[in-house]
Amino acid sequence: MLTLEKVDSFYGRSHILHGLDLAVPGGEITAIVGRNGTGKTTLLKTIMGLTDRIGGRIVLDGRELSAEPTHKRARAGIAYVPQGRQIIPDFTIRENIVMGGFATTGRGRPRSGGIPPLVPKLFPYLMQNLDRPGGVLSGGQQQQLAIARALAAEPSVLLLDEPTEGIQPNIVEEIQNIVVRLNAEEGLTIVLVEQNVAFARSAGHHFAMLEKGRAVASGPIATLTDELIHRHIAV
Amino acid sequence: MIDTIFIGLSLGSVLLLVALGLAITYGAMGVINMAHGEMVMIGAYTAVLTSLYLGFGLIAAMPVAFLVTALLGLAIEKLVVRRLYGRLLDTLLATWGVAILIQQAVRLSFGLAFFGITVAGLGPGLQNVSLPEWLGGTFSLAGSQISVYRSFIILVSVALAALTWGLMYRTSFGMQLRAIMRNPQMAAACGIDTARINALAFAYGSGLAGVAGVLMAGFKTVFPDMGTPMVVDGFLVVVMGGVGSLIGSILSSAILGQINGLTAAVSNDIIARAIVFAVVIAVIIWRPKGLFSYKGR
Amino acid sequence: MPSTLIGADPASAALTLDGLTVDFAGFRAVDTVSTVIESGELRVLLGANGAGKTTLMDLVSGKTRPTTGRVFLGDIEITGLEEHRIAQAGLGRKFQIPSVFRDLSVRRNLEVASCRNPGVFANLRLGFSLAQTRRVEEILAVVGLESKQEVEAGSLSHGETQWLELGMLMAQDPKVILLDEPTAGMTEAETMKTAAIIKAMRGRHTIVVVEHDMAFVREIASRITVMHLGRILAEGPIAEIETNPDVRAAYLGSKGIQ
Amino acid sequence: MKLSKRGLNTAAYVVFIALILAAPLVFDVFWLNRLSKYLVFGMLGAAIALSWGYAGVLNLGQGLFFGLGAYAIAMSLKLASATSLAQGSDTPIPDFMLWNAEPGAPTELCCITQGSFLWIPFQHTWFGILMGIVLPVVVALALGLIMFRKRISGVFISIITLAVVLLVRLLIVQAQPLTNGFNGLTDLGYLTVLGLEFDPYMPQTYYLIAISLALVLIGTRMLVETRSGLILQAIRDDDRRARFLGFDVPRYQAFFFCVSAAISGYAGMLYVMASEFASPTFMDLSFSITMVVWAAVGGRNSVLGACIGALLINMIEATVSETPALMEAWRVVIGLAFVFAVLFLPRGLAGLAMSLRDWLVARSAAEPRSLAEPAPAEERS
Amino acid sequence: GADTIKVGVLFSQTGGLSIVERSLTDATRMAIAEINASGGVLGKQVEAVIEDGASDPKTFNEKASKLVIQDRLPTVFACYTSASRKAVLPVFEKRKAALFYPTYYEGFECSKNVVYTGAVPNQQLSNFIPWIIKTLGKKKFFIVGSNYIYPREMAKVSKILIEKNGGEYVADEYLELGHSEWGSMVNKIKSSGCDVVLSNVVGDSVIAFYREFKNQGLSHEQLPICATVTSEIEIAAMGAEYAVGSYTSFPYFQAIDTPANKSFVERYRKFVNDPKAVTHHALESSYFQVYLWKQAVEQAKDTSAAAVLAAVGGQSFDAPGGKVTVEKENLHTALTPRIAQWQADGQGKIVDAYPEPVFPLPYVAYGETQQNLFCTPAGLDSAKLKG
Ligand SMILES: Nc1ncnc2c1ncn2[C@@H]1O[C@H](COP(=O)(O)OP(=O)(O)OP(=O)(O)O)[C@@H](O)[C@H]1O
Ligand SMILES: Nc1ncnc2c1ncn2[C@@H]1O[C@H](COP(=O)(O)OP(=O)(O)OP(=O)(O)O)[C@@H](O)[C@H]1O
Ligand SMILES: [Mg+2]
Ligand SMILES: [Mg+2]
Repeated sequence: MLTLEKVDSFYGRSHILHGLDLAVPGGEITAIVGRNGTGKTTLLKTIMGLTDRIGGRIVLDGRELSAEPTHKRARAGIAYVPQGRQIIPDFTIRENIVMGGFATTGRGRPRSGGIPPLVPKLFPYLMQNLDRPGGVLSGGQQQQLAIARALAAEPSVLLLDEPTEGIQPNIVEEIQNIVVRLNAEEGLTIVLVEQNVAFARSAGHHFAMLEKGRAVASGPIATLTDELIHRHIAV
Repeated sequence: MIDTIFIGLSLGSVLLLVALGLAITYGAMGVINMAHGEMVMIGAYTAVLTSLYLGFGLIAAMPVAFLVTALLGLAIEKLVVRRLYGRLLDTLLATWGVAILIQQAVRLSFGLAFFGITVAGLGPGLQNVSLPEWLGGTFSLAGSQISVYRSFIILVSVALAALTWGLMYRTSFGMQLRAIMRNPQMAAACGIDTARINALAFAYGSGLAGVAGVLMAGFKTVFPDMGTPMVVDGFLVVVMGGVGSLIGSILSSAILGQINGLTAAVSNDIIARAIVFAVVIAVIIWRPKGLFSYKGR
Repeated sequence: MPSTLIGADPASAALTLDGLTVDFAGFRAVDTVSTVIESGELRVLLGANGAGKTTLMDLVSGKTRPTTGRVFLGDIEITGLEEHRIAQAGLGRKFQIPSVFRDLSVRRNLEVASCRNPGVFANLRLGFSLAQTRRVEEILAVVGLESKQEVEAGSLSHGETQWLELGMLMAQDPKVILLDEPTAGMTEAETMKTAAIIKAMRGRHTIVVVEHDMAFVREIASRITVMHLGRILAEGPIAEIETNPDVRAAYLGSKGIQ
Repeated sequence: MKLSKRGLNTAAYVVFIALILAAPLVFDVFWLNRLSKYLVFGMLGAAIALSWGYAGVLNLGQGLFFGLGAYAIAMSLKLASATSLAQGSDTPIPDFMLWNAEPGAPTELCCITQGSFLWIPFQHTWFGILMGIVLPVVVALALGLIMFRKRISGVFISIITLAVVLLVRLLIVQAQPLTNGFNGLTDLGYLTVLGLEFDPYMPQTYYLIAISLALVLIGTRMLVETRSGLILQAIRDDDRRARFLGFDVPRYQAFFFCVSAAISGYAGMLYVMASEFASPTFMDLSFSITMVVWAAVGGRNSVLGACIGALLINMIEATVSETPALMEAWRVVIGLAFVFAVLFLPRGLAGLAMSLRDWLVARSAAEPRSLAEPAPAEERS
Repeated sequence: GADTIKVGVLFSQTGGLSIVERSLTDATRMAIAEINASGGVLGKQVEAVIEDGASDPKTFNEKASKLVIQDRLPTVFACYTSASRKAVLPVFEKRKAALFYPTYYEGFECSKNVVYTGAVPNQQLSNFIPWIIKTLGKKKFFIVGSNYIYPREMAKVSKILIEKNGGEYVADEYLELGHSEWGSMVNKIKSSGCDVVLSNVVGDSVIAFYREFKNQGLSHEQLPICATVTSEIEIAAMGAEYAVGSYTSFPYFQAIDTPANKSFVERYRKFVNDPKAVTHHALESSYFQVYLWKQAVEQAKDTSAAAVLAAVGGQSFDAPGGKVTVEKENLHTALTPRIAQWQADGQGKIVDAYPEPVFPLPYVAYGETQQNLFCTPAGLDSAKLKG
């Protein structure tokens, strides 16, 4: 269970999130929707501690994280797949994945060096090309790599920021399947930022809708009505 | 001929000594540390002081100098550099201020002179360290007299370069550092303690400068301003080699060393230095990212 | 004119690609691509990730030099010219990652783009003409950034940045415009707004759009070119492409163009 | 009263220019001379703001242009000095050339030392003045076109310019028969224009420098307000975008690089007039970095700010270094000041001033409007 | 106040040259303190206004104008390097103030506003070169120096003297000022076939030079370095073992074995509160030139620059190193050339000394002789330069 209470977030002097409340139930998928620039990415970054300054409380399973630096949050079990993937182009695929494993440091698990068991299962292509540099992969493959890297952290919560942005349609399907499987089969808690409302509806259990840095609606996914979408997402 | 090549090699190794630390702090961390030369100077003074007060020789002074400068580097990182990551040119200016401070601190014997207390070995004067017997003199190789000390420096710099390479590419520390250098935010999100790794890397780079300082003390004068010209040469080497490329730094210091040595032999040192500058300028213009560089899209 | 493309009407061709090819250290990212885009046409370029769409735009706009092949803008050959010369010849481009002048205000961005004269000395004067100012205002209205005109472009959201960049292209007013994923990361509604903007530009400009968003494609497209592994896989009207089995296998997946 | 940003900016310029023009009413000869040197440094600050703040080009070799300007005019003034006339030859010969001459060389500028013929045109003072601007501009143009065409940017420009200035310095010191090497050009005559003699301690020299600075400030400011200036800033933000809009980016960058060089060269000339010598130390790395620090402290994005930064730092430096208690420690003070300025004033003093300005503007705008319109109608969908 | 006489003191307190220049300030201050202790000048106490030249000619120029114009001081004791002297010269000449300059320098200057109390080339070389050739029996010179006027002029004068005495020079090489990488140069010396090195290297470069020299296996026994600039300061800094057996020519050495000098060294060490402090030529000049000024003021009964400059010519003083006299004709100082061989304790053993002070000839390179002076009270006679 991840909760945000009255969270404010800033880049420099720009105030992006305003008193945001959010509850992310464990083991389920919570979809974050909202139009461009309302602060969805900022919300995930705030959870990771990557914005310049925040106010309010962020609590993961009873542990207060709002004052912790980013790496401690990662080590507490939150993994992040950023918008635009941000894999490291001159690291090999293996190194990119192993890099995610540093989050397991200090959790009493083996100081990782290997590849998490889920990766061969979900991403056979990556396994066959472990020593190629990440930079040569196509967008879809990079997205898979970013997810694999996040899995290497053995997280309990996975933050996914528009995992299908800029991906060709047939790969989009593949990635959507993976997201659903991760939740269904591995029981991962997922926070999914998604522009594609259809996918948000089909995959999510809950939703939260942002507008101008505030949560304007939230609840079970069934309550994400067309009317709501029309009101807040239409231009 | 052998001795000319040897001199070139030796000049290159001296360049490399300074450039190695910079290759870490600048190449890997994106900090233009103008105080790097002052770290060399502190290392040299450590050699002076340890021999004066503890009777240490040059070899024993090396680990001490490494520690001292690494700690100083740590302090600088925590107080100044930490606030400037990502502001490359600002790091240049701020560390230049730090360099002035350190120089003046040594000149004023850490400010004690202000209160009339002097520390022998510090202060504005010139200092020196004597070489142990076995490092002085020469041996002959293919008919040429080769300086033992210069050979020693070549060995040490090669060893340090190998050590640094191993650290960067064969340890988890190195991997974390390289991850930070490519994408600090993502590195943090992957659980890497960026603040700690950065501080350690900065300390390590500074520590290398300290060791370089001890070696310099063996054949140069030790005084508060000694570091300033070195840092410039160091930057030229690192930039010419390609930012972030250890191999590049090694290669470019070797090239510049040989160019310097050969030109000095056929004409003179001043022309040699001019040509070194010209070569660096030409290389950067020809390959703006340096000899070796990671090619992004 | 390119000999291989007999049949194309030189008067109406706005952009002609003739056997464009580029190798990156042995890797052929774009492989003998030839096509003619008619003046005033809106052409959609589809293709899997890594198919070479962005690279093709790089070749046309001068960012990358082709290994072989030629590019004509109208009837002027622009192959291998420097970027700014190509731009002066009448080609505008939007990048996959939106790029605007982040420290300048929105309005300033548009003003810069509307400086028709490329020379330093010709631009050594203060202020802008009335016509320019009016045009800038018009564009601000079209892209819906009037209320943000004094805001620094760097603090716009992703979508707004995309719109600003479109606005800059309008201000630049080139004959041919290349748009690389103009709706990436937009909501449906925003995407539709973008589609409206692009439709408004149609006719005045010849436009080539790369997109993955099929709803958007359906909204705007008439003629589609599909690339695969650097080559043109298919080209034709939307209905034809949709049913092309090769395209479905290589790119579209089960849903087709929704 | 309703304030506008533009109005306040203009006011700042007016006040500053009025102050420097009024300075002779308050200061004595010595302080005027000292101030005139600092005004020259202020000019350098403005030149750096132009290239660094507006063009995004951090030149660590600005001293090169300053030095070239200084040497050009110093050559003319050297030939105009009494000693040069008294070297036992009909035409003036710099005294140092005599002792650098090969035995038996004729005492003529044409051939007394290797390359001494280069001095011949400098017998005309106007030529020296002209070269003081032309030389820096030509060097900047060549260097700029090469660098910018190769799309070199950021720290690589800094390193190249740094290497160039060190290279030129080395050559100037090496070419001792031509330049008097390390000692520089000293023992100069006064510049005389239309019968007006510019003794560094006379008010006319101060006015020449102060007015020059005022013109440079106004000129630079106007320049960055032009379309070209705007395009330059656009290039700084995103040169690729600018290129695809059709602008010939290297030309723009080179043009402003040259303007910055011209200002620095001019400053170099004025400095020679105020201090009566030219020295290769003008091309020391530390001097070039110091200039950049002035601009950083003053505000790299503001022409006036950078200028004031230079003035202020030099004033402080003079005062602190002349305080007996701080005689030895003054560098510590300066070093600390730099560090703090970079850490805590990233936009420099000008940044502070601008925040103040914006606050004033906002306040003066808020008052009347809040009565007229109940809510700011900025909501939009 | 009015009951003190103020004089300016301008050396570098900070920056690279402060290493040497601070000792010059100290010597100046010590002389002033001694004068004050024994009653001052014209019954008034002398007060030093000290400024910092910061090792930068620009700063020297600015501070000189402060001292001369702002503080209206008629006399300033100032400058170590020629570059800084050149930078302050216009201030003194155009404002008619007096500059006392304590350093050995290259000559070629004949200012009416400067009293030169250091050696000029003829006072360092005219006995040195013949002595090297005749007494040491070395004939093939490798001349090496820092790249600026002083070493180049020393080289020029040396070459004349070498030829005259039947030696030859095999090379004439320069290095940047402050250069500390001697690998190539020493290698060159090794393979040049010379049998003596004449060093005009200055500053901290000297130390690196001597060290490299020994590290590359050269010894002063076979191939001595004979230097014109290496003083006690540099010897102490490099570690005496690197210099043992090499030679330097200077008018003053700390080792001069006279009671006057012993007491001087003693007093200096006490004054700076450093029992190991060394004294050297420029330091001694900095010290005695204050006395020369005092005598001039007392003779003229006037502290103005004009009076001092008029009266200082002809003044003699028993300096720690022996008698010195300011020559009326050119305001340079007659000094006694000495040659010392460096010993393991860091001190020079005086191996040769001129029987009497030698007349200073700033234009000796042009054939200036005591009978045919170029620099006269009327100014430089440039017609002679040409011939
Ligand atoms: N580094 C930054 N500095 C200042 N403002 C920023 C920064 N990054 C984002 N913003 C602003 O914060 C707001 C929210 O941005 P954010 O990226 O969180 O939006 P988003 O909902 O993820 O949009 P999108 O769907 O386009 O990804 C936007 O107005 C944006 O301009
Ligand atoms: N400079 C380069 N060096 C090497 N390979 C390159 C370079 N530029 C592009 N490529 C390769 O060319 C191929 C085509 O890339 P391109 O960016 O054009 O694809 P795209 O069709 O735009 O894909 P996307 O839809 O993901 O944007 C890719 O495999 C890419 O890795
Ligand atoms: Mg987002
Ligand atoms: Mg693309």
